[in-house]
Amino acid sequence: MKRFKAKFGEAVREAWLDRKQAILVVDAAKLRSICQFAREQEKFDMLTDLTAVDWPKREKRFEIVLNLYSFPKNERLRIKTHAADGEMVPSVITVWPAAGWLERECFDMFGIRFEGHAGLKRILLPDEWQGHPLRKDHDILQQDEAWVHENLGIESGQ
Amino acid sequence: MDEPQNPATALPVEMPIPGADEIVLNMGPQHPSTHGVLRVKLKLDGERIEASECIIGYLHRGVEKIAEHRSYQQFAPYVDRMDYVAAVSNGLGYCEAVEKLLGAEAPPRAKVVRTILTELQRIASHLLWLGTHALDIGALTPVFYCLREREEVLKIFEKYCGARLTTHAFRIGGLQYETYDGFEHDVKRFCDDFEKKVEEYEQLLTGNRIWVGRTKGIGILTGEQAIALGVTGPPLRASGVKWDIRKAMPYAAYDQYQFDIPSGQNGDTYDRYLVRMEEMRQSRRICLQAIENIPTGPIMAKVGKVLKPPPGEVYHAIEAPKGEIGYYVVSDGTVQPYRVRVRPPSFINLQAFDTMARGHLVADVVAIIGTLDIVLGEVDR
Amino acid sequence: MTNLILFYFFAGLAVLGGVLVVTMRNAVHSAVFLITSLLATAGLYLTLNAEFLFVVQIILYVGGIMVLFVFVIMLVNLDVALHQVQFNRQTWVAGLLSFALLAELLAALALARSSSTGMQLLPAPHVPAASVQGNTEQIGTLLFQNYVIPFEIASILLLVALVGAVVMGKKRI
Amino acid sequence: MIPTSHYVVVSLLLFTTGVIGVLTRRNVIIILMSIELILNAVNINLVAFSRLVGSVEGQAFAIFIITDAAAEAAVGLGIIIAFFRNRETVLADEMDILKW
Amino acid sequence: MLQEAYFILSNYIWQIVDGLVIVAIFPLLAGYVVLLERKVMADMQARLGPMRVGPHGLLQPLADAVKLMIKEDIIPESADRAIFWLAPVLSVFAGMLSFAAIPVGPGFLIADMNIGLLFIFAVSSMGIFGIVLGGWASNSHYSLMGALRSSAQLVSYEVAVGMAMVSGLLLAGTLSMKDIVGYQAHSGFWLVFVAPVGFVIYLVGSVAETNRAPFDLPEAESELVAGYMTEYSGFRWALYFLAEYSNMVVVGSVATTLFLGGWLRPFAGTPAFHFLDYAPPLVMLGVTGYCVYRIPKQTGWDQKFIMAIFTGICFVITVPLAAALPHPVAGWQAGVHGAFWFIAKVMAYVYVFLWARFTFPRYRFDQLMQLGWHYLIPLSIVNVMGVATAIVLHREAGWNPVVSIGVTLVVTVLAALWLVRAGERREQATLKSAA
Repeated sequence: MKRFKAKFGEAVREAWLDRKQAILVVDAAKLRSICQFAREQEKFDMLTDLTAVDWPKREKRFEIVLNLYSFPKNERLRIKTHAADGEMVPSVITVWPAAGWLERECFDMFGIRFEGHAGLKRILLPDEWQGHPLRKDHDILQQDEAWVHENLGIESGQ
Repeated sequence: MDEPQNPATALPVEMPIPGADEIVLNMGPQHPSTHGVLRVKLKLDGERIEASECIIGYLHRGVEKIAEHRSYQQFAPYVDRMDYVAAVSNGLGYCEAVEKLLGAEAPPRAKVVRTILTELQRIASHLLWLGTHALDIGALTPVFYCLREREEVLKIFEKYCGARLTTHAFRIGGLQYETYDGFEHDVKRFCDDFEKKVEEYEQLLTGNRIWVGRTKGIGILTGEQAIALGVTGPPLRASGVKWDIRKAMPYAAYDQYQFDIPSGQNGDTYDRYLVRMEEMRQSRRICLQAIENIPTGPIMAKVGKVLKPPPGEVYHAIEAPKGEIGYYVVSDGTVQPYRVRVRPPSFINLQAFDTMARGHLVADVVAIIGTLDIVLGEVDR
Repeated sequence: MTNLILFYFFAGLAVLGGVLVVTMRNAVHSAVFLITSLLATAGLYLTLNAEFLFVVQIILYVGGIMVLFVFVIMLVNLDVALHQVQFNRQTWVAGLLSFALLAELLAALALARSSSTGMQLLPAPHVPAASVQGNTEQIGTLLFQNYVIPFEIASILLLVALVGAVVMGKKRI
Repeated sequence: MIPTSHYVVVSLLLFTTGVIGVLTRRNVIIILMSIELILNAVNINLVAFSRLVGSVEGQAFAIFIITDAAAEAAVGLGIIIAFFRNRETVLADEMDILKW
Repeated sequence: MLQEAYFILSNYIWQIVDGLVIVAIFPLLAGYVVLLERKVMADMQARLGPMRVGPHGLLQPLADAVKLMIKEDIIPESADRAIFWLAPVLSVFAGMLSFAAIPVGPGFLIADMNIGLLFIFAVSSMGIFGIVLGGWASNSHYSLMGALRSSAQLVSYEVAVGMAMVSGLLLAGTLSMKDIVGYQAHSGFWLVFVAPVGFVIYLVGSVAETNRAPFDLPEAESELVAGYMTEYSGFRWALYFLAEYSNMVVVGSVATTLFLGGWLRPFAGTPAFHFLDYAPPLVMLGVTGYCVYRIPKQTGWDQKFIMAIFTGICFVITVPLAAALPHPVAGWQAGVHGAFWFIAKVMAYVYVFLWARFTFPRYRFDQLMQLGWHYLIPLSIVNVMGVATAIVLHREAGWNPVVSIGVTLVVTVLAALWLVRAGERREQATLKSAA
């Protein structure tokens, strides 16, 4: 972790341990080069998970969370970055191909756009669906009633 | 580690307009061998696959959104509905993640019982996989044998907690139910019988020329590709990466038991089959060891009736039958989780489908889907 | 009597099938009627006591060649093809010429029947049917003794055709 | 016993039909099928006359003709497939690849 | 006119009666093969199979037939209606027409053609059109692919099957089904002992020809849903099914006639085994006895009644078998006994089909083609040459038949082993190049 700090200086904003888990918060702009470093120098060769958390009250509401795992070290590392609504986040698909579907899911659920992802389209929801359901301002009962009516021919039950 | 040869394999395929010899075949979502509502679009040259695209989401229920509106305990039954053929494993992962968030730990007796049930669940899940996989490849009989043994496991679950499929067997902090009378006896009898049954399946399939011909060299995934694509579980081990969370980062009571991690060399469908067969044997071995000596004592840690974990976040992963199932839970100090993210093994393993299927024939698609052992409830959540 | 009924049935079917082959828009329908016509021809062979040829006709023509035809039609069948004009512009000329040919040949036949030399050519066969039974053994002996060289040439022709078809059909050799 | 002339007439009709097909159709596959009709008409004649003469040589020749038809169909259809792959048509009057 | 009709009737009355009996029995037999299949499958898979309709599901075929007949008949909108209608009929037609030349017993056949074997071969090759046209007419990808696969498969395996038949009829020296059995009766050997390789090739090839597992690629449910039958439903679907099972019975009958001695009893010429003549009535009597024993165990009077009817049927079959006992070699007695042995052999052959289906996984299409072209066809050619050599050695060079056959058999088997070795090496090479 210190090595990350040393290498990227200011771009690594915070680093701490929470319940024995290493967490790094980094600048979105430098995300890709940090990931490259993590994979090549620090041997975090597997991207286990990529997801996001929505904090609507913060200035940059989305927190993108990458969970990494290193086979040689048997260690996990979490890299976080922040993005405002509509802001582009660099895609890590060139670093770990596994990010392909995970970033699509993030886009689907939160509306976060990833720069450099060629096929960024909805994955779990239908292509024409309106809204991003995992945002906090999206109510649990809310759904795209127009879509349901049009494509399924039924009135939405909600 | 090398740069994976073709990073674009993970990208969705753009389907060009087919030429004279190319047709686009749509498989599913209503197809006998897509294991649910998976839809695969195949671009074919004759019967050879040039590109493929999985279209998923037909079973999306918004589990992660539901989690934000339930209390920690209320959400526990929902995780059973994701991978509905391995509900116990899902439950274990979630309970341990929340326990980690609370800073609590289940008592030893609970841990051992959890281990036994999870391993039984692994056997049941692999049995279902074996049966359906064999059925996909055209062997009609193994599925009935497999379901016969799976029934025994489900009976144990039923006796333990009253449910067979979506069990909700564990609670955050330990167990709700004490084991029933004769639990050890049932598990022991099952394990004793099971040895011979695995032999029986192997006799039907392992040496069978047609089976070998259909599975060897099909859907090859090298170790590098598997790691780059985030593939976990038996497919990763069959690619030669000897890695299992039960050994790498032990949870529950796994550090107390002896077992081996099977692994393959070629990373083809046949190796994945062998790895899963061996895993069933190892699970049986763990069960036998655990049943010998279940510690006595309480089954529930003191976690209180209302769970209010301190703010923070935790990622906890366990080795589910399909691969690494991880829970990323964020707490804001209230009774409801702020965010629950599930890392579904089937979803990420399915991403490797395109890499595995290219250049094979249509008939191999079903073998590859089968060997990935996906459950659509988990892919779509 | 029975023979005559059978003959008219098969002959009518063969000709009707032939006409429909030529007139159908859809190539698959054409193929189905060609099969009908070929089967009817096989029936005609039966009335001629050529049993072996009857079987050969069905196995080779119907079971072999026509399967090939249907196979290819399915491979190249485009929906577009159905909406295209199926007949070229020389229909009338072709029809006229063909009917002229038909009339000519029929006239020749009629002449042959009426003329004295023709009577020897085309009477009802005087040889009793039983002795000319289209016997498998007879044909076999003939093919493998008198006609063994043509037979071998035919097999080489088939081999050449096989290789040629493979070369034509294969995308990359 | 059916007179040989009956068979000759049937054969004539089939032959003419086949000729009309060859001359008027645009689809090469149907042209090939019409050729099969013509060959068939010839076969009927051969077999009928073989009965008339009282030997099976005509039948032997009919077998040769069927063999020939098989060879012709195989090569012809092979050409059609190859052509279809390049030009996506099976129409005879569009097969003008020589003047291309 | 009337006279002629009378002449036909008086001359062909027995053929007509035989024909009616055979045409009535074989579809029923096909229906009961379905029941047999389900029962055998259930037995192999540790379950019971149909048990509800009639005692032990004995009326299941009838119930299925009724159900399929009154089901809604769906024709897809974009299908070619005429051909969609024609295709299954063609299939059944081809299957049924083959029965015309099958000798169930001495004198118990519809037509004794001197080209009987070729006739069956020709007619069953017409069955392809039912499948191909049906697949095309459905206008669906799965159906078309099933149809194309099926035609390619049938054409490929027809060569091997034809060659296997040739090895049999070279020995018998005739194409007439009746005379083939006659030859086996005369020589005292079933042809399976003389040309075992031919029989094995025929067995494998006939499984492929009837589209049965492990060669059921055209209707592989895990890949092509149901292949050419995907869009069919109700009665048309039933026709396809009937055609498939009739074809099984037909290939079973051909194999029985050609290789397994047709209607002949095992050891037909050996006096020491004449006690086997008592087997048919005793077996049927045993079945009857078992049925009687089961009657009281049925639940409900209706089930008991049906069981009693079946007991009666078994007994009615037993009576002529027993009545034929004193002289079971000629006349109607031989016909009845011959029919028993014939059907028993056909059923044994069909059982092998079922056995294979529930044991083996399915081949992939390229593997299937490889098996046909790389193994079966070369082997069948070697086999034909071997049998021909044996005949020449015996008839021209005057060798002992056992020696000549033994020598050529060894050569053929060696060729087979060499083929398998070469194939394995080729597979290894492709595996290596793939990896």
